[in-house]
Amino acid sequence: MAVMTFAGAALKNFFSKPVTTKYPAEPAEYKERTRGHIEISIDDCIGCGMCTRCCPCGTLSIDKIKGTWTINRFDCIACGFCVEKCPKKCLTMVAGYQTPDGEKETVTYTKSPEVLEAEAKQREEMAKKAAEAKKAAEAKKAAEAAKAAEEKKD
Amino acid sequence: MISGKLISAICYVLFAPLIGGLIDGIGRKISARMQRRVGPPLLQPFYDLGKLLHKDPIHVAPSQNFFMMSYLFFIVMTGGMMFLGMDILMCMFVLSTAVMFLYFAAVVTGSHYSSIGASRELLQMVAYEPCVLLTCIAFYMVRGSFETAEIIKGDISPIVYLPGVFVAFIFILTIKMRKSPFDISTSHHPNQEIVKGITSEIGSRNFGIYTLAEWYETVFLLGMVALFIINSNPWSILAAVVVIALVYFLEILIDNTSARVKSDVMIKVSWAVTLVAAGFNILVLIYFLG
Amino acid sequence: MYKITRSPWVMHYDGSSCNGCDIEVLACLTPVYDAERFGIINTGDPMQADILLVTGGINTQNAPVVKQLYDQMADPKVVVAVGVCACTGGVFKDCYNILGGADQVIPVDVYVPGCAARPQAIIDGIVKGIGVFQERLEKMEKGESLTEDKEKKAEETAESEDK
Amino acid sequence: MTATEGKNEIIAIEPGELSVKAMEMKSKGLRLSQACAAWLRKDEKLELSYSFVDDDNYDMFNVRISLDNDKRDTEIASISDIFPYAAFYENEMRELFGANIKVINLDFHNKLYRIEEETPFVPKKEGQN
Amino acid sequence: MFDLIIPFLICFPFLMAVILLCCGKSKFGNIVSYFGAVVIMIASVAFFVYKGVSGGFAFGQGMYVNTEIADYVILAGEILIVLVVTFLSFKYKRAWVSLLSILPTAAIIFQEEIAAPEEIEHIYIDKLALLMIILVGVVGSLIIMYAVGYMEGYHNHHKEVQDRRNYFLALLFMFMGAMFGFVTCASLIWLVFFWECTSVCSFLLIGYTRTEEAVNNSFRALWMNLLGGAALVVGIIAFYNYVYPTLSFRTFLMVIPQMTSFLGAVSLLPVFLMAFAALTKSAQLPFSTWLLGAMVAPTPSSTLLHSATMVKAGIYILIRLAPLMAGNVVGTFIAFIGGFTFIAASLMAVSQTDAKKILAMSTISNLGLMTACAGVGTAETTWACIFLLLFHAVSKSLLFQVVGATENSLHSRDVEDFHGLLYMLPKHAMFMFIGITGMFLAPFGMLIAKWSALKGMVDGKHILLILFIVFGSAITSLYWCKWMGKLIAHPHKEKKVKDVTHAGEMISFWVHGLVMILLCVFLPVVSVYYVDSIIAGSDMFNTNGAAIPASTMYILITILMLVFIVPLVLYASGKNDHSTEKLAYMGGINTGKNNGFVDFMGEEKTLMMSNYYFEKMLSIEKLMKPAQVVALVALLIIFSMLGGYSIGGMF
Amino acid sequence: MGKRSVIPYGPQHPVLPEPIHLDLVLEDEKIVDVLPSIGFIHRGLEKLTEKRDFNQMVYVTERVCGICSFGHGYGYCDTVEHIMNIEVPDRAKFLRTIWFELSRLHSHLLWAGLMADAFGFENLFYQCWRVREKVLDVIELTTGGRVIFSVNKVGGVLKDITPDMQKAILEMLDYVEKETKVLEKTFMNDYTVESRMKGVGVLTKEQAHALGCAGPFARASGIATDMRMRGYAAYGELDMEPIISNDGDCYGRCEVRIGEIYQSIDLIRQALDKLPEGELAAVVKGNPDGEYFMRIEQPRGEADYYIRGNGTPNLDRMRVRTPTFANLAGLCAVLKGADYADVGILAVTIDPCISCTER
Ligand code: NFV
Ligand code: SF4
Ligand code: SF4
Ligand code: SF4
Repeated sequence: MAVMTFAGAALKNFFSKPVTTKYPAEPAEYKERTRGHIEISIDDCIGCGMCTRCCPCGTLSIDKIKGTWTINRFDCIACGFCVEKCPKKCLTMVAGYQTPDGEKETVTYTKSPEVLEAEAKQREEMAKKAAEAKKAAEAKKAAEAAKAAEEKKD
Repeated sequence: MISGKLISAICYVLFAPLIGGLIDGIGRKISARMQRRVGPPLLQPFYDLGKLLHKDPIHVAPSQNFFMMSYLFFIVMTGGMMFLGMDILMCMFVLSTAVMFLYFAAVVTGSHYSSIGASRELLQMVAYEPCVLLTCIAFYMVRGSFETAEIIKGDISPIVYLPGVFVAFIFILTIKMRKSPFDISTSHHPNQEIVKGITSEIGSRNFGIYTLAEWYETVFLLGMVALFIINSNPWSILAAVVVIALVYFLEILIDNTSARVKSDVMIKVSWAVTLVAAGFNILVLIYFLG
Repeated sequence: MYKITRSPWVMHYDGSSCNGCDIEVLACLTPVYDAERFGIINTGDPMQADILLVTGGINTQNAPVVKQLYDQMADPKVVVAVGVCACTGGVFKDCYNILGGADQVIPVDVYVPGCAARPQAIIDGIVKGIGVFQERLEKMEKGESLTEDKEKKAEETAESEDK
Repeated sequence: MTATEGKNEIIAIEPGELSVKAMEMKSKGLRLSQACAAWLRKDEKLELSYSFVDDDNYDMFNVRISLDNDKRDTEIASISDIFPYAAFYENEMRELFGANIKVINLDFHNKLYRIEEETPFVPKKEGQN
Repeated sequence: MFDLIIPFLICFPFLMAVILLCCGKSKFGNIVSYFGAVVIMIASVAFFVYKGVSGGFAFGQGMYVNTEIADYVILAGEILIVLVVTFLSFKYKRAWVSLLSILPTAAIIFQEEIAAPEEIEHIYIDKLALLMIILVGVVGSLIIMYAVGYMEGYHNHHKEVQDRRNYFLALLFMFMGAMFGFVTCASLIWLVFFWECTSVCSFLLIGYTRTEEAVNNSFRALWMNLLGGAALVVGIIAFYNYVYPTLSFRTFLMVIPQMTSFLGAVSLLPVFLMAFAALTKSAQLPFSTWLLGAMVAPTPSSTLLHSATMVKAGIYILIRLAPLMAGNVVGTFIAFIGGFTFIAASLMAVSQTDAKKILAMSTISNLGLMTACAGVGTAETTWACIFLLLFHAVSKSLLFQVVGATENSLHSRDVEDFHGLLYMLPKHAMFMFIGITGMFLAPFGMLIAKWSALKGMVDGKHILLILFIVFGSAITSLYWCKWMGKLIAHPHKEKKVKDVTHAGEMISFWVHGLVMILLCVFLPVVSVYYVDSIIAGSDMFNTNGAAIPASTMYILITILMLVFIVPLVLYASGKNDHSTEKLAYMGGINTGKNNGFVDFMGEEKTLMMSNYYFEKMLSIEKLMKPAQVVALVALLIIFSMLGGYSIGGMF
Repeated sequence: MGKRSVIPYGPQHPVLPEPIHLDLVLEDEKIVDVLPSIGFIHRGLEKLTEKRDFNQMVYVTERVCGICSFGHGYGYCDTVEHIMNIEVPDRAKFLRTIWFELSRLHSHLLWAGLMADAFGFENLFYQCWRVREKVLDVIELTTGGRVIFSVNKVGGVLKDITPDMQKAILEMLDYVEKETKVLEKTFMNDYTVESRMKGVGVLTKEQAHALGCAGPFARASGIATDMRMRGYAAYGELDMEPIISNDGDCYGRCEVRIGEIYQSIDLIRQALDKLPEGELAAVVKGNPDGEYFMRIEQPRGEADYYIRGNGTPNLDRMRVRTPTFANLAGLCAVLKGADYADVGILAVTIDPCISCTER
């Protein structure tokens, strides 16, 4: 029957330095891999929507036209799946957590105007091309239909 | 003489909370360091008390407020009587009356954690009461009086005659100060199987009152420890302070190195210690010192 | 005016959290983070608590529990939602038994994001909560009612939920 | 000690055979490691699986009852009298999948989880709302 | 004229009893009883006051030296008792019990006949007797008043019991008569008669319901008490034949200390036998079981047995004997048995839920304390003993009555059912509260008396007794506290209870409560002016008794009064204090009130809180036997010691 | 009958931070009847398979529980891998094993702390958690998360353990081993601790079998079952024996868990020793179609996974049977006849994880 078996350890603790961190007097230290929050280099984003689709929480939303990428940081579980999936690797997981707040606000990143412009231009072109392609396809279809009709007649 | 007593009693009423709070703060700091952490600031107990008294007062049953006030009053009275140099056995009886009020404040709510805590408080009382009474009796045997004013007047410190009783009293002190391993009716640490036990339903202002009462009680109990040391030599007061400091440190060490035992073990062990240490001491006193 | 910033006693309730945030709340109290430095005590008892830490989302069964614990706390009181589950329901918000974050049943004052919320974040959250607490106290001492304030907040959150 | 993967078999049975099978497993000294239901969305089938395991060689036998959609509330006798702790699994299956398990020794009456939705895992039958 | 009050006090109750017996079943009995009770009360108070005024309580007074007619009446009474006992014991097939009555009676009659004629006083009034008179007179008549109302309720809800309430009341009166006789008589012969009288009365009272249990228990009470009576008789005969040929009680008390020096242990034998008799009457271990069994009777009888009469008769004798026991082997053993009973009975009380059983165990344990005090036999402890007796009588009587009344309204006397009594029967709860505080809390006299006892024992260096007391009183507080807690707890269910308490009962409560408080306020006065001089009486210690100087006592009482006043003041001042009401904490699942929670199925369940009883460890069944064995062994040891000495001394 | 108390325990209760509710019937402080109630934490995440594809589900399963998070992620992935017949690279297997054991290490230290807390030994609780922080540091270093690792994916692992990290792990192991020795002394020898654990909540081997208990709870009653012996992940290549105790009481359970702390330390060392080079993950093509029952050893015991794929990304059924669920019956059994003061201890002694149980 031993009593106070912990006395040695307790006394040793008493005379040694506490292990307590200095936070918040000193900033927190993070490990390199720490999954803190998601950063985006928005201009690289191609708005493919891969991240929004793969996010298990549905935290992300994008607006391709406006060139925005929106995240609700109070909803992100920092799983890093979006980072893994992003084809352009424009998402990164960085250390440091989102500070607590009284409101759950979403953050929206908007592409810089130049990029937006370029994109809009590109889109226009694309649209044009698409329209052309569509026209062509339609014409083709119509032709085919006509052909078919003809064949039927036969 | 009377006025001296009066002054000490008034000092007790006025300063015991300060000393008690400070002691509490020191205790928490020491505890923290034993746990290898920084711990709260020294004045934390006062911050806590201030906050408690500033919150919106709450109760579960209206009579709680009055029971808690009575509890505080009788605790203060206990110490006051002791510092007035009055009968120490009576002090103890008043102390039990005070505990009774705390008990009532807990059971009046009918809620389970506080009721269980209250029942356990009674068991604690069963555990420590014999030793407390024996301590008083031992003082009486040594000094021929129950009055604290007389007890402090001898030439030799009572502890010389009463080492066994002293040990038993220190043991019992663990129960009274609600330290592990005997913090079974309520505990300073939050994680009790009965939550906050007897104080479960006591919040905001009432809890402030409770805290205050505890400080008074601490000072009173440490005063009891001092009684073992103090004799007619003024230097003995210094010795008493040192002993109190040691005892308090020991209590904290015990608190930090033991698990909370169950009530049956508590009663068994404390009665055994009472019987063996205090009982034997008194026996020796009776039959060998006449 | 009394400065209360030094003695926030917290009570932790585990809504339907995955334990991740719970153990981080507990970790705050342990030697490495030692929340007691700021006077933070973890009490299990709503009667004595100033700050309610809710982890995890709200489901049908625990909604009344959270509400009741909140009601049992003495004014002024503050609610801190810890972890994205408690903020929005997090990864579980599409589950059939999750109603959403803690703000579904009680007004939340501070949201601490993270999955799991880091101890530092939790400490920050509590410290932020203390600020709210102080405001409320001052209000209370002036005799203004706190309930309005809370109701407004609850409405607001409800609205934002609707959106 | 070398690692043994253990057998992992699925044994299909009729609903009525369950108790007999459970008795057999029990007499072999196996324990029930789990019981669960599954709703196959494509085939519209409710499957109940009771897994019995052997603690010595890590064998696992999964006893399977398949119920077509129209038969999904076939009465199934509880095995909680054979394996008392099966009660929890059976309550769960009943509450979440609507499996019609009868005479469970510790019956929670569909209140194990106390959820609002009835049998969330299976689509509502026609005629129900 | 006032001297006639003594025979009046003795005879009048018997007269009332006869009248009541004649009343049959008529309601007339109620009026008779009220009348009788009031008369007795007035008479005893008047006598007390008169004695106080006329003599300043200063003297003892012997009376009735020549009592030939009375002697014949007594003789007839003795024979009547034997006949009753014999008849009943044959009827209930316990013939052997009759022997315990026949033999001693025969012996004492024989002794009386062969005794040399001597001039002795038959009645002697001193302060102790006076105290007992007023106690019996006031408490006893209050009990009768209470009984009238109580029996009404009792028979309304115990239809199975034959309604013989006038017979019951008659017995109560008889009992009082016997008690008056017992405390005032100074002749050992008379003493035996009144002794047997109380034994038989209690026997009849216990058997009132005539159920099998009642019969069994009544016979247990009977044989134990008769055994005590037998010991008394043997003691008297031994005293007369071997120590000093007199039948005067007073001489007995005075002569023994002187004889001890040259007769040795022989002279202690009668003392021991008398004390032994007192042990049986005071239900000390190993004879405690009869008092427990007495519970089967309607409450007023228990009240009477427990508070002012019967068991106190034993204590009364012990107080008388106290100076003879100081410091000798008899005293030591009696004190041991008392102390042991104190702690053992308190332990057993912890395990009880039945309120009356708790009261019974606490009676036994308190009697143990008194026995111990008397056994130690110093002035201080005797002082304590008298105070204990006084306070115990009043608070116990109150408690028993309240419990009985509560039972009539609540149909249960289980302490667990008293949960939240304050909300159901507030008055009852309040009186129970007063009664219980009286039993153990400051500032009431019990506590101060206990303190004084402790001090006396420390001075006497009775380490074992000290241990008994310090441990015992811790346990005592346990069972009282948990009872008090029950009363004020938040009720389990909102339950409406119809209060069927009679006005008579209520009056009795009020008077008791008042008396208690007055006694406690005027404790120093009572001590200084009254009890001290009992102790200082010529046949007692000739010293001042109080262990505490009166001045200290005044301070104490003043301070302790705060225990009363402060809560009241706080209560009043806290009334309109602002404070918000919250639900009790139940892990967050109360159902909107403080006594219901959501159970595992989501439905409401009532929260039940019960006290701790440690049934497995501390039940009466478990502890009684071993405790009895210990006490019995102690008795056997002392008996063989004294017997050995005496026999040795004789040759 | 008047002497019984009927009281609730939980759901909010500081000893066990998780919400479990018990209806208790007490006599004095002895428990004569107990009825468990769960559901305060039920989320219904198994049904998320209908809304999330099988890759996203990894992250959901990881959040079944924040303590045994890694195991859930692993169990899920392994089961899916079985269904899809994916051969996981050896290095991934070893890495998974290391992380698994790290998670066991932190879980057991956490348990030890909670246990100390439950019997009111504050300091011991703090020290256990202080040691545990070191483990968490390493976990954060290697995975980036303190409690949720998020390193599993179907087909393998996402992150590697670099040589630097390996060194950090080894250092940490030495430290933990040293500190655990100190803690062990108190857990196993201290009088007050023993008085709370010895003979409390005894479950015999027969009872444990009959109640279907799992994990350390069962092993403490002498049932030598440990799913790691099945040799999944890299366990087949490591040396180990199940740790058992025959006491069947809280003390025995404590003994087993402390033994497992050392065992985990040993296993991590072995695994680091044998760590092969190679790929981190295999390529995953297609969707799972089929079913599989998987059994792994979580810190709290055997966890069963059952997955049913139907050829679409959304699984038909994902089912986790957690050890605590299996131990509930055992918990009720040990509670009956125990003291109220032991409720916390007994609740903690099975190392309950309610969020696992209710999912
Ligand atoms: N699977 C799983 Fe568990 C459980 N129960 C495991 O160790 O903790 Ni949250
Ligand atoms: S980290 Fe995870 S939760 Fe956060 S945005 Fe990316 S995928 Fe969504
Ligand atoms: S996946 Fe990457 S590129 Fe695609 S929308 Fe998201 S951030 Fe932009
Ligand atoms: S936020 Fe994440 S870690 Fe916290 S409870 Fe929710 S899922 Fe668990």
